[in-house]
Amino acid sequence: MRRHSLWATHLLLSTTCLVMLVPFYWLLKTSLTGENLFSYPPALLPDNPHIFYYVDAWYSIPFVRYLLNSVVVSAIVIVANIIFNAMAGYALTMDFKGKRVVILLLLSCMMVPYQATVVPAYLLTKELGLLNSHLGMALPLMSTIVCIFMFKASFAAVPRSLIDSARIDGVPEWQIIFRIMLPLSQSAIATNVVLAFTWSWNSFLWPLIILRDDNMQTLPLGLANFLSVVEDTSGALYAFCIMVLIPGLVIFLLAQKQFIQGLTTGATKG
Amino acid sequence: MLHSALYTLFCNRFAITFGVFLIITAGWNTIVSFNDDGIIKGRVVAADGKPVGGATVTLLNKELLVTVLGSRAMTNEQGQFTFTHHNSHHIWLQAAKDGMGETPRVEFRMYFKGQNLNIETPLSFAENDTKGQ
Amino acid sequence: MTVKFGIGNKRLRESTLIWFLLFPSLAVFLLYRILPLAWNGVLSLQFWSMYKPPRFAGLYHYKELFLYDDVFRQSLWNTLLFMVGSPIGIALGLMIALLVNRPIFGRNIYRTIIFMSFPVMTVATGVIWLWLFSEKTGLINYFLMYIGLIDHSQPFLEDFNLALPSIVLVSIWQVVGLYMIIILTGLQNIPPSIYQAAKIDGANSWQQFWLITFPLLRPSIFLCLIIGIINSFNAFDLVYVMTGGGPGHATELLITYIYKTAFTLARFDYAAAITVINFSLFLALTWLVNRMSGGNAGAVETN
Amino acid sequence: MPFRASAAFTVIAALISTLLALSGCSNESEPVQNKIVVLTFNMPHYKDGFSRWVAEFHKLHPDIEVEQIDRKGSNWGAFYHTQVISGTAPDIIDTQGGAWLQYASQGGLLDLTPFLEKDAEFTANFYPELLQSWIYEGQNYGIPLYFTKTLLFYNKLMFQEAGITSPPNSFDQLMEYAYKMTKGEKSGFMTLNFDWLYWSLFAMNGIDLVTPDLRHAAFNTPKAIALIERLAKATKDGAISNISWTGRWVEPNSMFAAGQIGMLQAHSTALLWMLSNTSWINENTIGFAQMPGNWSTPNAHALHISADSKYPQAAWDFIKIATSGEGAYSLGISLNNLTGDRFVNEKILDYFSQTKPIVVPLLRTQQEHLNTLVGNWPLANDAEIKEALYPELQSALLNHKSAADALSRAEKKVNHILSRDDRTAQSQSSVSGGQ
Repeated sequence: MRRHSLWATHLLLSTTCLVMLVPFYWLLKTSLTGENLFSYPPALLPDNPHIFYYVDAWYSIPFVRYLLNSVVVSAIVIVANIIFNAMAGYALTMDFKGKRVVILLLLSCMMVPYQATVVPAYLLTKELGLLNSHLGMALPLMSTIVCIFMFKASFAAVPRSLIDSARIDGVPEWQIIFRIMLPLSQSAIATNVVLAFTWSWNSFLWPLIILRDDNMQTLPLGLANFLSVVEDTSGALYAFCIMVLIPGLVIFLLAQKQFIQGLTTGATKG
Repeated sequence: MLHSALYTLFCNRFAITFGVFLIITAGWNTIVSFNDDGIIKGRVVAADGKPVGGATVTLLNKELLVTVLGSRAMTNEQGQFTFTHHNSHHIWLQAAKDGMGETPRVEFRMYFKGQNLNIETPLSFAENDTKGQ
Repeated sequence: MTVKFGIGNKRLRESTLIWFLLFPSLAVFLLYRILPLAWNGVLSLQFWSMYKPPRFAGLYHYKELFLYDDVFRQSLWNTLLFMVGSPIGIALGLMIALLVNRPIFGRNIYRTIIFMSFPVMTVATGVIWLWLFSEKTGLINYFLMYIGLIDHSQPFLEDFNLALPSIVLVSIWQVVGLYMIIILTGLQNIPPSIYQAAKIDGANSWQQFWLITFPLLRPSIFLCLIIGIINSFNAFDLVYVMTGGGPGHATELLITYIYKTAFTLARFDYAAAITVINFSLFLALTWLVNRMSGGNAGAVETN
Repeated sequence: MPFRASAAFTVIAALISTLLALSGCSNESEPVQNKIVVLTFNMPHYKDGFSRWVAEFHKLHPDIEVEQIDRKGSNWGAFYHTQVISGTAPDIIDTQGGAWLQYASQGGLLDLTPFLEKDAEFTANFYPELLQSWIYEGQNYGIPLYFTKTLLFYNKLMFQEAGITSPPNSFDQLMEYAYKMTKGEKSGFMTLNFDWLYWSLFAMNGIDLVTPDLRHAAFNTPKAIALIERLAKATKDGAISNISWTGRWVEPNSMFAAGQIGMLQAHSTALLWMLSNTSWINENTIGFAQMPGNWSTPNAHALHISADSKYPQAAWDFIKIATSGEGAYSLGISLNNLTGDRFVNEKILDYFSQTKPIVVPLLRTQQEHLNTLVGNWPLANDAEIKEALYPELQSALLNHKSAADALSRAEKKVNHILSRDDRTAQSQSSVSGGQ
């Protein structure tokens, strides 16, 4: 590594990190000082920070209840995603009559904007009787097409000899999937968990439509209600933003070793 | 064998963060339960520092959007007043006495609802009595 | 790689297994993608009211869309411009991935910080960037004036030409971490032996990139493009919180226009027509991208 | 290799059942007991007041339950439309501005005129001109819950600085004062722009939106072009802040609250927001006045009953509780707004004269000049016309387009919308006969 290129790399990377971190810092600073954001020039360092805005936010929105709902929905979505996508991915590695049609169908399904599907989806969920429930909220996100293709690729990359020897030993089909293939495709699982968690944790329009009573609401709805009720830029709004971000970040920072390491081991090294 | 299983179960980073979080919340709740009887004590003095008896002190609860009238208390001869069982975390206090006008509104913010509060700086009827808000 | 099975009931049993494995995912997509699409298709051919029985309208809505509705044309143009944002994001992700891939001190920390912006809630991101862009006290204006790039503060989200680029910038800020990770996966799948061989033949780092790294990264880049398209649907929250369609219709995307027509104006038949056109546009786009990248949808090939 | 399908199936079934158990299947199927559903608009902080309404309601109808659902302004439509389409329309809905028009014109709302005639003394409580705002084709569909209308807030300190003694009483004076107070960061005038709140600027210059027969656009006149050019020039010079045309609620109020705007046209709730954000606002620093010519746009909320409600009489009794007497009084206090009921408003003004004196002169302006209300035309698709007209105005006012070009394009679009309704209305009524 030549000397100057090392410095160049560090410089470039630290400016990128700065650009990524400035919005978080700005959010934290405003949640502590909460000054009217129309005072110019914007103060870079927080002056007399206090945490009373967090107290305001805590007492105005039932934070723990919303957090619990969000966690339950995300858990259902992640578990269902891994099972369904792995099953579909494995099926697509095999050859069968309607394979081309299924792949075309999956590709086209990716392109349907979910905003437009909300009303018919509500009617269908009403028939299933899942309105106003965690399962109802999780159902549309239970399978992700991108992840099916990822599982397909990583299953296809598993050496044939492993599967044939397992079959010879009389291992049943589903054990092949969950006991042999899955542990070898860590990267697909890790990406699937990240995507499923993010899209279920952030889903806003679907819970808004199917939920009726308040103690079923999730965090994005809590934040949107807060925005509508307070509609102002006092510290309480930013404090609530921080309280909404912290669970996601804590889970991510704790599990990021598995995520990133899982992602970058790649399919072949299994 | 059991020892190592327990070790992995309790010493991975998830358990540690969650455990620390539980300890902090438990500690915080005990502190809160000890002093959330909702008692506020304070004094009202005139401009020259002498206590003012018989002044009515209004407590306004500041909810997120609106300020709601809380309760009222009278000061004794030493100008002291006490509120009991207040249940808010953000209040304004204002003392008034006919003939002396009103003190400016003073804002108090607390860490949890009903926190006990001993106010050191007394509410004073300043000379230039700015009316209103 | 195909697995050929035997004859007779083994073939039957094998196909039941395959359809059984596909059943859960296909059920979810049938219920929440295909049936709603059909519902929208039927609806776009009717005069449909929430309270009255629908009447057949033929291609009335499509005629009105293409002849009268200039907002539709502008939102179509804005959506295509927004799609240009994802290649820029991928290029950025590629550069950062190349930098982070080098064996330097603290690369894990860099990697985590850059990726941290992806799991953040879009509504919260919208609120943060809404105030960073604000004309009077936004940090961006303050910083640009501080380094003298501009002399007076720019109304980013209120300006007809700057509003859409600002939203594209925020959406790139949000997703560049994920692009970096996916491309990093592709990079680490390239066995180092190929690089040694190229070095022996005297290829400089630039040729190494063009002749080895970039071609082998094609599947990862294709995967980023697909996620970019899906992410443009998530941009709905960004536009909704930051500009609500922007000055005039400068940041109106097809998705926000569908939401506005359906839910604010209660014209579900007209919104259904826009959905059908939006769907066919994106389908053609995916088919094109799929064709361009060697026809294997999203596969992270390694052999 | 025997394929033990049953083993695989049991594993999958076990997983699905755990998912169901995890979700606690808390969706207790809707018990078929009689219940009315009330969909309120952005009032999540009125919980205990609402439960007092329900207690009052149970005195009349002990067997009917009341379920409240509250949604934020822009999400309100998403929720309501989905409920209507799936056949479970809420019995009572709370709408803002002209949103009710599209539901009433398609037969979604119950005609309340017979109820009003039956309860004459209840109807007498309301301001007659205000009740007009919810009449569509001769039938009354809404009862005012709380109402505000636009007025002119002015910064007394900036007035003194510029040597201005009294609020403007003509459009020219308004512009003159605006220019006088503009320097550096400060602008002279600003207005809110959602739901026709800016329309008094047009009304005071003799420009109307549609022809009296509500069939054709009437705003593309030389006077209108001159007005927009004048406003656009003032925006470019900084006399009118450009946030007037782009901001929605937080930005304009924050700028006035930061003391950077001389005059702000907004409705009375803006003061509530400012009071909760700054401390410098009191009688000496802020004044309230009518806009020149006393023109104003109402921003009112009303309660309606949906056409296929199973308990219209019970819903009507609930509305009576909420919009008059003790129920209306508690709402007015908690939202700092006047209600539709004249007598309740007097009690509200007494309450505020003790606790928050500054609000009294403000609420007084809300009761006057109800005969010069604008911006409440009974147009079937008021929302669509707003969506067609305002973006064009905005681009002209921000000097992105010429006033003449913007107005002619807007006129074409509005006429297209108005004419389309004739075609679908006629063909719809001829086909489906009496609906």
